[in-house]
Amino acid sequence: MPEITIKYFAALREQAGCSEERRQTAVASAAELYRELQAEYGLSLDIQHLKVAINNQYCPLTQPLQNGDTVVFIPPVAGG
Amino acid sequence: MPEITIKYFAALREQAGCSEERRQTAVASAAELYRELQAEYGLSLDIQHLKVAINNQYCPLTQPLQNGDTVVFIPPVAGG
Amino acid sequence: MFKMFAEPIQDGPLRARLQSARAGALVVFEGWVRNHNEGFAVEALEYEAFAEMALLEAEKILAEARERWAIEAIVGAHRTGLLQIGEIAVWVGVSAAHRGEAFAACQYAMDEIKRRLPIWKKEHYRDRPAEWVNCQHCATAPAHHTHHHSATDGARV
Amino acid sequence: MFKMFAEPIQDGPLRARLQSARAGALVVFEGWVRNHNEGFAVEALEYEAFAEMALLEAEKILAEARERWAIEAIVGAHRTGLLQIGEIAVWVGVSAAHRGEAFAACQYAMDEIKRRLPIWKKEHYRDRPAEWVNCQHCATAPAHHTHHHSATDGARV
Repeated sequence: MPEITIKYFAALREQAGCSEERRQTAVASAAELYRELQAEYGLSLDIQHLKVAINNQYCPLTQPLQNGDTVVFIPPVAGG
Repeated sequence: MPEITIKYFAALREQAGCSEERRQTAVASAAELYRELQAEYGLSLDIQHLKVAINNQYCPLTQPLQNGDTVVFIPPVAGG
Repeated sequence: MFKMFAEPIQDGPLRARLQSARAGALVVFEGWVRNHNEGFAVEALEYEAFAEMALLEAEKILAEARERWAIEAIVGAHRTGLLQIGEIAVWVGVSAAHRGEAFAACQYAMDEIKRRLPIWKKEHYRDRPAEWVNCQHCATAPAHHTHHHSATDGARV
Repeated sequence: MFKMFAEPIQDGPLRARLQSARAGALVVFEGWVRNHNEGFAVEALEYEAFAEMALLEAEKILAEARERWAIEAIVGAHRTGLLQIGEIAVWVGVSAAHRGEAFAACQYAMDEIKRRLPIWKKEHYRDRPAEWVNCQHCATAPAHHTHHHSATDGARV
Protein backbone atom coordinates (compact mmCIF):
# COMPACT_ATOMS: atom_id res chain seq x y z
CA MET A 1 0.00 0.00 0.00
CA PRO A 2 1.22 3.56 -0.73
CA GLU A 3 2.69 5.44 2.22
CA ILE A 4 1.50 9.02 2.65
CA THR A 5 2.73 11.83 4.90
CA ILE A 6 0.00 14.03 6.35
CA LYS A 7 0.63 17.40 8.03
CA TYR A 8 -1.96 19.03 10.26
CA PHE A 9 -2.41 22.71 11.04
CA ALA A 10 -4.61 24.83 13.27
CA ALA A 11 -7.96 23.27 14.20
CA LEU A 12 -7.13 20.05 12.34
CA ARG A 13 -3.83 19.71 14.23
CA GLU A 14 -5.61 20.07 17.56
CA GLN A 15 -8.27 17.54 16.62
CA ALA A 16 -5.82 15.02 15.15
CA GLY A 17 -3.62 15.46 18.22
CA CYS A 18 -0.44 15.61 16.14
CA SER A 19 1.17 17.85 13.56
CA GLU A 20 2.44 15.14 11.21
CA GLU A 21 2.02 11.43 10.61
CA ARG A 22 2.88 8.78 8.02
CA ARG A 23 0.29 6.22 7.14
CA GLN A 24 -0.24 3.39 4.67
CA THR A 25 -3.60 3.68 3.01
CA ALA A 26 -5.44 2.24 0.06
CA VAL A 27 -7.66 5.31 -0.52
CA ALA A 28 -7.95 6.49 -4.12
CA SER A 29 -8.01 10.28 -3.61
CA ALA A 30 -7.37 13.16 -1.24
CA ALA A 31 -11.10 13.37 -0.53
CA GLU A 32 -11.22 9.72 0.47
CA LEU A 33 -8.19 10.18 2.68
CA TYR A 34 -9.94 13.03 4.48
CA ARG A 35 -13.00 10.86 5.12
CA GLU A 36 -10.73 8.17 6.56
CA LEU A 37 -9.06 10.69 8.88
CA GLN A 38 -12.37 12.28 9.79
CA ALA A 39 -13.76 8.89 10.88
CA GLU A 40 -10.64 8.17 12.93
CA TYR A 41 -10.16 11.53 14.66
CA GLY A 42 -13.65 12.99 14.56
CA LEU A 43 -12.40 16.00 12.57
CA SER A 44 -15.14 18.61 12.74
CA LEU A 45 -14.42 20.54 9.55
CA ASP A 46 -16.60 19.63 6.61
CA ILE A 47 -14.60 18.77 3.50
CA GLN A 48 -16.42 21.48 1.53
CA HIS A 49 -14.50 24.07 3.58
CA LEU A 50 -11.08 22.59 2.93
CA LYS A 51 -8.50 22.92 0.22
CA VAL A 52 -5.84 20.32 -0.28
CA ALA A 53 -2.16 20.71 -1.10
CA ILE A 54 -0.11 17.74 -2.26
CA ASN A 55 3.67 18.24 -2.18
CA ASN A 56 3.15 21.99 -1.60
CA GLN A 57 0.84 22.44 -4.62
CA TYR A 58 -2.89 23.13 -4.43
CA CYS A 59 -4.76 20.21 -6.07
CA PRO A 60 -8.34 19.12 -6.68
CA LEU A 61 -9.75 16.98 -3.88
CA THR A 62 -10.20 14.20 -6.44
CA GLN A 63 -6.44 13.99 -7.02
CA PRO A 64 -5.18 10.37 -6.73
CA LEU A 65 -2.47 9.82 -4.12
CA GLN A 66 0.97 8.42 -4.90
CA ASN A 67 3.42 6.65 -2.64
CA GLY A 68 5.57 9.28 -0.88
CA ASP A 69 3.09 12.19 -1.28
CA THR A 70 2.82 14.80 1.46
CA VAL A 71 -0.79 15.85 1.91
CA VAL A 72 -2.05 18.92 3.76
CA PHE A 73 -5.71 19.73 4.26
CA ILE A 74 -6.05 23.48 4.47
CA PRO A 75 -8.81 24.97 6.62
CA PRO A 76 -10.18 28.44 5.77
CA VAL A 77 -7.21 30.76 6.11
CA ALA A 78 -7.06 33.78 8.40
CA GLY A 79 -3.64 35.37 8.01
CA GLY A 80 -2.86 39.05 8.17
CA MET B 1 -3.58 105.32 2.17
CA PRO B 2 -4.04 101.80 3.52
CA GLU B 3 -0.88 100.00 4.58
CA ILE B 4 -0.55 96.41 3.39
CA THR B 5 1.92 93.67 4.33
CA ILE B 6 3.01 91.45 1.46
CA LYS B 7 4.80 88.13 1.88
CA TYR B 8 6.67 86.49 -0.98
CA PHE B 9 7.46 82.81 -1.48
CA ALA B 10 9.40 80.68 -3.94
CA ALA B 11 9.82 82.19 -7.44
CA LEU B 12 8.02 85.40 -6.38
CA ARG B 13 10.36 85.81 -3.39
CA GLU B 14 13.41 85.48 -5.60
CA GLN B 15 12.06 87.95 -8.14
CA ALA B 16 10.91 90.49 -5.55
CA GLY B 17 14.27 90.13 -3.79
CA CYS B 18 12.65 90.01 -0.35
CA SER B 19 10.36 87.75 1.63
CA GLU B 20 8.17 90.43 3.18
CA GLU B 21 7.45 94.12 2.81
CA ARG B 22 4.98 96.72 3.99
CA ARG B 23 3.67 99.26 1.52
CA GLN B 24 1.12 102.03 1.32
CA THR B 25 -1.00 101.68 -1.75
CA ALA B 26 -4.22 103.03 -3.20
CA VAL B 27 -5.06 99.94 -5.27
CA ALA B 28 -8.62 98.70 -5.03
CA SER B 29 -8.06 94.91 -5.12
CA ALA B 30 -5.54 92.08 -4.80
CA ALA B 31 -5.37 91.82 -8.59
CA GLU B 32 -4.47 95.51 -8.89
CA LEU B 33 -1.85 95.09 -6.19
CA TYR B 34 -0.27 92.24 -8.15
CA ARG B 35 -0.10 94.41 -11.28
CA GLU B 36 1.59 97.14 -9.27
CA LEU B 37 4.18 94.68 -7.91
CA GLN B 38 4.63 93.06 -11.30
CA ALA B 39 5.45 96.44 -12.86
CA GLU B 40 7.90 97.23 -10.08
CA TYR B 41 9.76 93.90 -9.81
CA GLY B 42 9.18 92.37 -13.23
CA LEU B 43 7.44 89.37 -11.66
CA SER B 44 7.26 86.72 -14.38
CA LEU B 45 4.25 84.75 -13.20
CA ASP B 46 1.02 85.59 -14.95
CA ILE B 47 -1.80 86.43 -12.55
CA GLN B 48 -3.95 83.67 -14.04
CA HIS B 49 -1.60 81.13 -12.40
CA LEU B 50 -1.80 82.66 -8.95
CA LYS B 51 -4.10 82.32 -6.00
CA VAL B 52 -4.27 84.96 -3.33
CA ALA B 53 -4.56 84.61 0.44
CA ILE B 54 -5.48 87.60 2.59
CA ASN B 55 -4.84 87.17 6.33
CA ASN B 56 -4.28 83.43 5.79
CA GLN B 57 -7.57 82.89 3.93
CA TYR B 58 -7.89 82.14 0.23
CA CYS B 59 -9.84 85.00 -1.44
CA PRO B 60 -10.98 86.03 -4.90
CA LEU B 61 -8.45 88.20 -6.74
CA THR B 62 -11.09 90.91 -6.86
CA GLN B 63 -11.14 91.16 -3.05
CA PRO B 64 -10.75 94.81 -1.89
CA LEU B 65 -7.79 95.44 0.43
CA GLN B 66 -8.10 96.88 3.91
CA ASN B 67 -5.58 98.72 6.02
CA GLY B 68 -3.47 96.15 7.91
CA ASP B 69 -4.16 93.24 5.56
CA THR B 70 -1.43 90.66 4.93
CA VAL B 71 -1.46 89.56 1.30
CA VAL B 72 0.24 86.49 -0.16
CA PHE B 73 0.24 85.62 -3.85
CA ILE B 74 0.46 81.86 -4.15
CA PRO B 75 2.22 80.37 -7.18
CA PRO B 76 1.25 76.86 -8.35
CA VAL B 77 2.06 74.60 -5.42
CA ALA B 78 4.38 71.61 -5.55
CA GLY B 79 4.55 70.09 -2.09
CA GLY B 80 4.88 66.41 -1.26
CA MET C 1 11.48 39.00 -0.44
CA PHE C 2 8.99 37.58 2.05
CA LYS C 3 9.91 36.36 5.53
CA MET C 4 8.22 34.52 8.35
CA PHE C 5 9.09 35.70 11.88
CA ALA C 6 8.63 33.66 15.06
CA GLU C 7 9.86 36.71 17.02
CA PRO C 8 8.63 40.33 16.77
CA ILE C 9 8.99 41.70 13.22
CA GLN C 10 11.94 44.10 12.94
CA ASP C 11 11.24 46.47 10.07
CA GLY C 12 14.79 47.84 9.69
CA PRO C 13 16.12 45.10 7.39
CA LEU C 14 12.81 45.03 5.49
CA ARG C 15 12.89 48.78 4.87
CA ALA C 16 16.53 48.58 3.78
CA ARG C 17 15.46 46.42 0.84
CA LEU C 18 13.08 49.15 -0.35
CA GLN C 19 15.66 51.94 -0.59
CA SER C 20 16.17 53.26 -4.12
CA ALA C 21 17.35 56.60 -5.45
CA ARG C 22 14.72 56.21 -8.19
CA ALA C 23 11.86 55.89 -5.67
CA GLY C 24 9.74 58.92 -4.80
CA ALA C 25 7.14 57.00 -2.79
CA LEU C 26 7.08 54.45 -0.01
CA VAL C 27 3.87 52.84 1.25
CA VAL C 28 4.03 50.59 4.29
CA PHE C 29 1.17 48.53 5.69
CA GLU C 30 1.26 47.01 9.15
CA GLY C 31 -1.41 44.67 10.47
CA TRP C 32 -1.68 45.04 14.25
CA VAL C 33 -3.34 42.77 16.77
CA ARG C 34 -6.37 44.70 17.91
CA ASN C 35 -8.34 44.32 21.09
CA HIS C 36 -11.66 43.31 19.53
CA ASN C 37 -13.13 41.27 16.68
CA GLU C 38 -16.76 40.89 15.67
CA GLY C 39 -17.87 42.33 18.99
CA PHE C 40 -15.69 40.17 21.24
CA ALA C 41 -12.86 41.41 23.46
CA VAL C 42 -9.60 39.85 22.24
CA GLU C 43 -6.67 39.38 24.63
CA ALA C 44 -4.09 37.77 22.32
CA LEU C 45 -3.73 36.04 18.96
CA GLU C 46 -1.91 32.89 18.00
CA TYR C 47 -0.74 32.57 14.38
CA GLU C 48 0.19 29.25 12.84
CA ALA C 49 1.57 28.93 9.31
CA PHE C 50 2.15 26.16 6.82
CA ALA C 51 5.42 27.96 6.25
CA GLU C 52 6.77 26.23 3.12
CA MET C 53 3.62 26.90 1.12
CA ALA C 54 3.03 30.30 2.66
CA LEU C 55 6.44 31.44 1.45
CA LEU C 56 5.90 30.00 -2.05
CA GLU C 57 2.49 31.66 -2.32
CA ALA C 58 3.77 34.95 -0.91
CA GLU C 59 6.58 35.13 -3.47
CA LYS C 60 3.99 34.53 -6.21
CA ILE C 61 1.92 37.43 -4.87
CA LEU C 62 4.93 39.77 -4.78
CA ALA C 63 5.86 38.75 -8.34
CA GLU C 64 2.30 39.50 -9.50
CA ALA C 65 2.52 42.95 -7.91
CA ARG C 66 5.86 43.65 -9.65
CA GLU C 67 4.34 42.57 -12.95
CA ARG C 68 1.19 44.67 -12.64
CA TRP C 69 2.64 47.95 -11.36
CA ALA C 70 5.77 49.97 -12.06
CA ILE C 71 7.37 49.61 -8.64
CA GLU C 72 10.96 49.60 -7.45
CA ALA C 73 10.70 46.95 -4.74
CA ILE C 74 8.17 45.09 -2.60
CA VAL C 75 8.88 43.26 0.64
CA GLY C 76 6.63 41.42 3.09
CA ALA C 77 6.68 39.57 6.38
CA HIS C 78 4.27 37.57 8.55
CA ARG C 79 4.53 36.70 12.21
CA THR C 80 3.78 33.35 13.85
CA GLY C 81 3.29 32.35 17.47
CA LEU C 82 1.52 34.13 20.30
CA LEU C 83 1.03 37.89 19.78
CA GLN C 84 -0.13 40.49 22.26
CA ILE C 85 -2.39 43.48 21.48
CA GLY C 86 -0.51 46.04 19.38
CA GLU C 87 2.08 43.65 17.97
CA ILE C 88 2.68 43.50 14.22
CA ALA C 89 1.16 40.40 12.59
CA VAL C 90 1.89 41.30 8.96
CA TRP C 91 4.10 43.89 7.22
CA VAL C 92 4.18 44.93 3.55
CA GLY C 93 6.30 47.74 2.09
CA VAL C 94 6.45 49.02 -1.48
CA SER C 95 8.71 51.65 -3.05
CA ALA C 96 7.97 53.18 -6.45
CA ALA C 97 8.70 56.26 -8.53
CA HIS C 98 5.09 57.42 -8.09
CA ARG C 99 2.69 57.07 -5.19
CA GLY C 100 -0.33 55.67 -7.08
CA GLU C 101 1.58 52.52 -7.98
CA ALA C 102 2.97 52.13 -4.46
CA PHE C 103 -0.51 52.34 -2.90
CA ALA C 104 -2.09 49.97 -5.45
CA ALA C 105 0.64 47.33 -5.21
CA CYS C 106 0.65 47.40 -1.40
CA GLN C 107 -3.12 47.06 -1.20
CA TYR C 108 -3.14 44.23 -3.75
CA ALA C 109 -0.44 42.33 -1.89
CA MET C 110 -2.32 42.67 1.41
CA ASP C 111 -5.62 41.49 -0.10
CA GLU C 112 -3.94 38.44 -1.63
CA ILE C 113 -1.88 37.64 1.48
CA LYS C 114 -5.05 37.48 3.53
CA ARG C 115 -6.83 35.44 0.89
CA ARG C 116 -4.16 32.97 -0.16
CA LEU C 117 -1.47 32.34 2.45
CA PRO C 118 -2.01 29.14 4.45
CA ILE C 119 -1.89 30.91 7.80
CA TRP C 120 -4.42 30.60 10.59
CA LYS C 121 -5.16 32.47 13.74
CA LYS C 122 -6.62 31.48 17.04
CA GLU C 123 -8.27 34.30 18.94
CA HIS C 124 -7.95 34.29 22.71
CA TYR C 125 -10.98 36.11 24.11
CA ARG C 126 -11.59 37.70 27.46
CA ASP C 127 -15.04 36.19 27.99
CA ARG C 128 -15.18 32.90 26.10
CA PRO C 129 -12.97 30.02 24.95
CA ALA C 130 -10.28 30.62 22.32
CA GLU C 131 -11.15 29.63 18.79
CA TRP C 132 -9.61 29.31 15.34
CA VAL C 133 -11.06 32.10 13.22
CA ASN C 134 -13.34 30.81 10.44
CA CYS C 135 -12.93 27.13 11.35
CA GLN C 136 -15.38 27.04 14.22
CA HIS C 137 -18.05 28.73 12.12
CA CYS C 138 -17.59 26.08 9.46
CA ALA C 139 -17.82 23.27 11.97
CA THR C 140 -20.86 24.45 13.84
CA ALA C 141 -22.99 26.13 11.21
CA PRO C 142 -21.93 24.94 7.77
CA ALA C 143 -25.40 25.36 6.31
CA HIS C 144 -25.61 29.07 7.16
CA HIS C 145 -22.04 29.90 6.47
CA THR C 146 -20.83 30.18 2.94
CA HIS C 147 -17.57 32.05 2.92
CA HIS C 148 -15.49 29.44 1.06
CA HIS C 149 -12.17 30.73 2.34
CA SER C 150 -13.24 34.32 1.89
CA ALA C 151 -10.78 37.06 2.70
CA THR C 152 -13.16 39.16 4.73
CA ASP C 153 -15.19 36.76 6.80
CA GLY C 154 -13.80 36.83 10.28
CA ALA C 155 -10.72 38.57 8.96
CA ARG C 156 -8.98 40.87 11.33
CA VAL C 157 -8.04 43.96 9.35
CA MET D 1 -1.63 66.57 14.10
CA PHE D 2 0.46 68.00 11.29
CA LYS D 3 4.01 69.29 11.70
CA MET D 4 6.54 71.15 9.59
CA PHE D 5 10.16 70.04 9.98
CA ALA D 6 13.21 72.11 9.05
CA GLU D 7 15.38 69.14 10.03
CA PRO D 8 15.02 65.48 8.90
CA ILE D 9 11.60 64.07 9.78
CA GLN D 10 11.78 61.72 12.79
CA ASP D 11 8.88 59.29 12.53
CA GLY D 12 9.04 57.98 16.11
CA PRO D 13 6.90 60.71 17.73
CA LEU D 14 4.54 60.69 14.71
CA ARG D 15 4.00 56.93 14.92
CA ALA D 16 3.46 57.18 18.68
CA ARG D 17 0.34 59.29 18.00
CA LEU D 18 -1.11 56.49 15.86
CA GLN D 19 -0.93 53.75 18.48
CA SER D 20 -4.32 52.40 19.51
CA ALA D 21 -5.39 49.06 20.94
CA ARG D 22 -8.48 49.35 18.72
CA ALA D 23 -6.41 49.64 15.51
CA GLY D 24 -5.79 46.58 13.35
CA ALA D 25 -4.21 48.49 10.46
CA LEU D 26 -1.51 51.10 9.97
CA VAL D 27 -0.75 52.66 6.58
CA VAL D 28 2.25 54.97 6.26
CA PHE D 29 3.18 56.99 3.20
CA GLU D 30 6.60 58.56 2.79
CA GLY D 31 7.47 60.86 -0.10
CA TRP D 32 11.18 60.55 -0.87
CA VAL D 33 13.39 62.85 -2.92
CA ARG D 34 14.13 60.85 -6.03
CA ASN D 35 16.99 61.27 -8.47
CA HIS D 36 14.94 62.19 -11.53
CA ASN D 37 11.88 64.17 -12.60
CA GLU D 38 10.37 64.46 -16.05
CA GLY D 39 13.51 63.05 -17.59
CA PHE D 40 16.02 65.29 -15.80
CA ALA D 41 18.64 64.13 -13.30
CA VAL D 42 17.86 65.74 -9.93
CA GLU D 43 20.62 66.29 -7.36
CA ALA D 44 18.69 67.91 -4.50
CA LEU D 45 15.38 69.59 -3.70
CA GLU D 46 14.60 72.74 -1.82
CA TYR D 47 11.20 73.03 -0.17
CA GLU D 48 9.73 76.33 0.92
CA ALA D 49 6.44 76.61 2.78
CA PHE D 50 3.99 79.37 3.67
CA ALA D 51 3.94 77.60 7.02
CA GLU D 52 1.00 79.30 8.76
CA MET D 53 -1.40 78.57 5.92
CA ALA D 54 0.10 75.17 5.19
CA LEU D 55 -0.60 74.09 8.75
CA LEU D 56 -4.16 75.47 8.68
CA GLU D 57 -4.89 73.74 5.38
CA ALA D 58 -3.24 70.49 6.51
CA GLU D 59 -5.38 70.33 9.66
CA LYS D 60 -8.47 70.83 7.46
CA ILE D 61 -7.39 67.91 5.27
CA LEU D 62 -6.82 65.63 8.27
CA ALA D 63 -10.23 66.61 9.67
CA GLU D 64 -11.86 65.78 6.32
CA ALA D 65 -10.19 62.34 6.37
CA ARG D 66 -11.43 61.70 9.92
CA GLU D 67 -14.92 62.69 8.88
CA ARG D 68 -15.04 60.53 5.75
CA TRP D 69 -13.48 57.30 7.05
CA ALA D 70 -13.70 55.33 10.30
CA ILE D 71 -10.11 55.78 11.38
CA GLU D 72 -8.42 55.87 14.77
CA ALA D 73 -5.83 58.56 14.09
CA ILE D 74 -4.11 60.41 11.25
CA VAL D 75 -0.83 62.31 11.46
CA GLY D 76 1.24 64.15 8.87
CA ALA D 77 4.47 66.05 8.42
CA HIS D 78 6.23 68.05 5.71
CA ARG D 79 9.87 68.97 5.43
CA THR D 80 11.32 72.33 4.41
CA GLY D 81 14.83 73.37 3.40
CA LEU D 82 17.41 71.60 1.27
CA LEU D 83 16.89 67.84 0.92
CA GLN D 84 19.24 65.26 -0.55
CA ILE D 85 18.20 62.23 -2.63
CA GLY D 86 16.44 59.66 -0.44
CA GLU D 87 15.36 62.08 2.29
CA ILE D 88 11.74 62.17 3.42
CA ALA D 89 9.84 65.22 2.11
CA VAL D 90 6.38 64.27 3.35
CA TRP D 91 5.03 61.70 5.81
CA VAL D 92 1.42 60.61 6.43
CA GLY D 93 0.33 57.81 8.77
CA VAL D 94 -3.17 56.48 9.45
CA SER D 95 -4.34 53.86 11.94
CA ALA D 96 -7.78 52.26 11.72
CA ALA D 97 -9.68 49.17 12.80
CA HIS D 98 -9.72 47.94 9.18
CA ARG D 99 -7.22 48.29 6.38
CA GLY D 100 -9.54 49.61 3.65
CA GLU D 101 -10.21 52.77 5.61
CA ALA D 102 -6.54 53.25 6.47
CA PHE D 103 -5.48 53.00 2.81
CA ALA D 104 -8.27 55.29 1.57
CA ALA D 105 -7.70 57.98 4.18
CA CYS D 106 -3.92 57.97 3.66
CA GLN D 107 -4.25 58.26 -0.10
CA TYR D 108 -6.85 61.04 0.20
CA ALA D 109 -4.65 63.02 2.57
CA MET D 110 -1.65 62.72 0.25
CA ASP D 111 -3.64 63.80 -2.80
CA GLU D 112 -4.97 66.85 -0.98
CA ILE D 113 -1.62 67.74 0.62
CA LYS D 114 -0.04 67.88 -2.84
CA ARG D 115 -2.95 69.82 -4.25
CA ARG D 116 -3.67 72.32 -1.49
CA LEU D 117 -0.72 73.06 0.80
CA PRO D 118 1.12 76.28 -0.06
CA ILE D 119 4.50 74.56 -0.40
CA TRP D 120 6.90 74.89 -3.30
CA LYS D 121 9.93 73.03 -4.45
CA LYS D 122 12.99 74.07 -6.38
CA GLU D 123 14.68 71.24 -8.22
CA HIS D 124 18.46 71.33 -8.44
CA TYR D 125 19.46 69.48 -11.61
CA ARG D 126 22.72 67.93 -12.66
CA ASP D 127 22.72 69.38 -16.18
CA ARG D 128 20.76 72.64 -16.09
CA PRO D 129 19.88 75.53 -13.79
CA ALA D 130 17.69 74.94 -10.76
CA GLU D 131 14.04 75.85 -11.13
CA TRP D 132 10.84 76.16 -9.12
CA VAL D 133 8.60 73.30 -10.22
CA ASN D 134 5.47 74.50 -12.08
CA CYS D 135 6.35 78.19 -11.88
CA GLN D 136 8.83 78.30 -14.72
CA HIS D 137 6.40 76.55 -17.02
CA CYS D 138 3.80 79.15 -16.23
CA ALA D 139 6.19 81.99 -16.84
CA THR D 140 7.66 80.80 -20.09
CA ALA D 141 4.80 79.01 -21.80
CA PRO D 142 1.51 80.14 -20.31
CA ALA D 143 -0.39 79.65 -23.55
CA HIS D 144 0.51 75.96 -23.88
CA HIS D 145 0.31 75.16 -20.25
CA THR D 146 -3.02 74.76 -18.59
CA HIS D 147 -2.53 72.95 -15.31
CA HIS D 148 -4.14 75.59 -13.08
CA HIS D 149 -2.39 74.46 -9.92
CA SER D 150 -2.93 70.82 -10.79
CA ALA D 151 -1.72 68.16 -8.41
CA THR D 152 0.03 66.07 -11.02
CA ASP D 153 1.78 68.52 -13.30
CA GLY D 154 5.42 68.47 -12.42
CA ALA D 155 4.59 66.76 -9.15
CA ARG D 156 7.21 64.50 -7.73
CA VAL D 157 5.44 61.42 -6.46
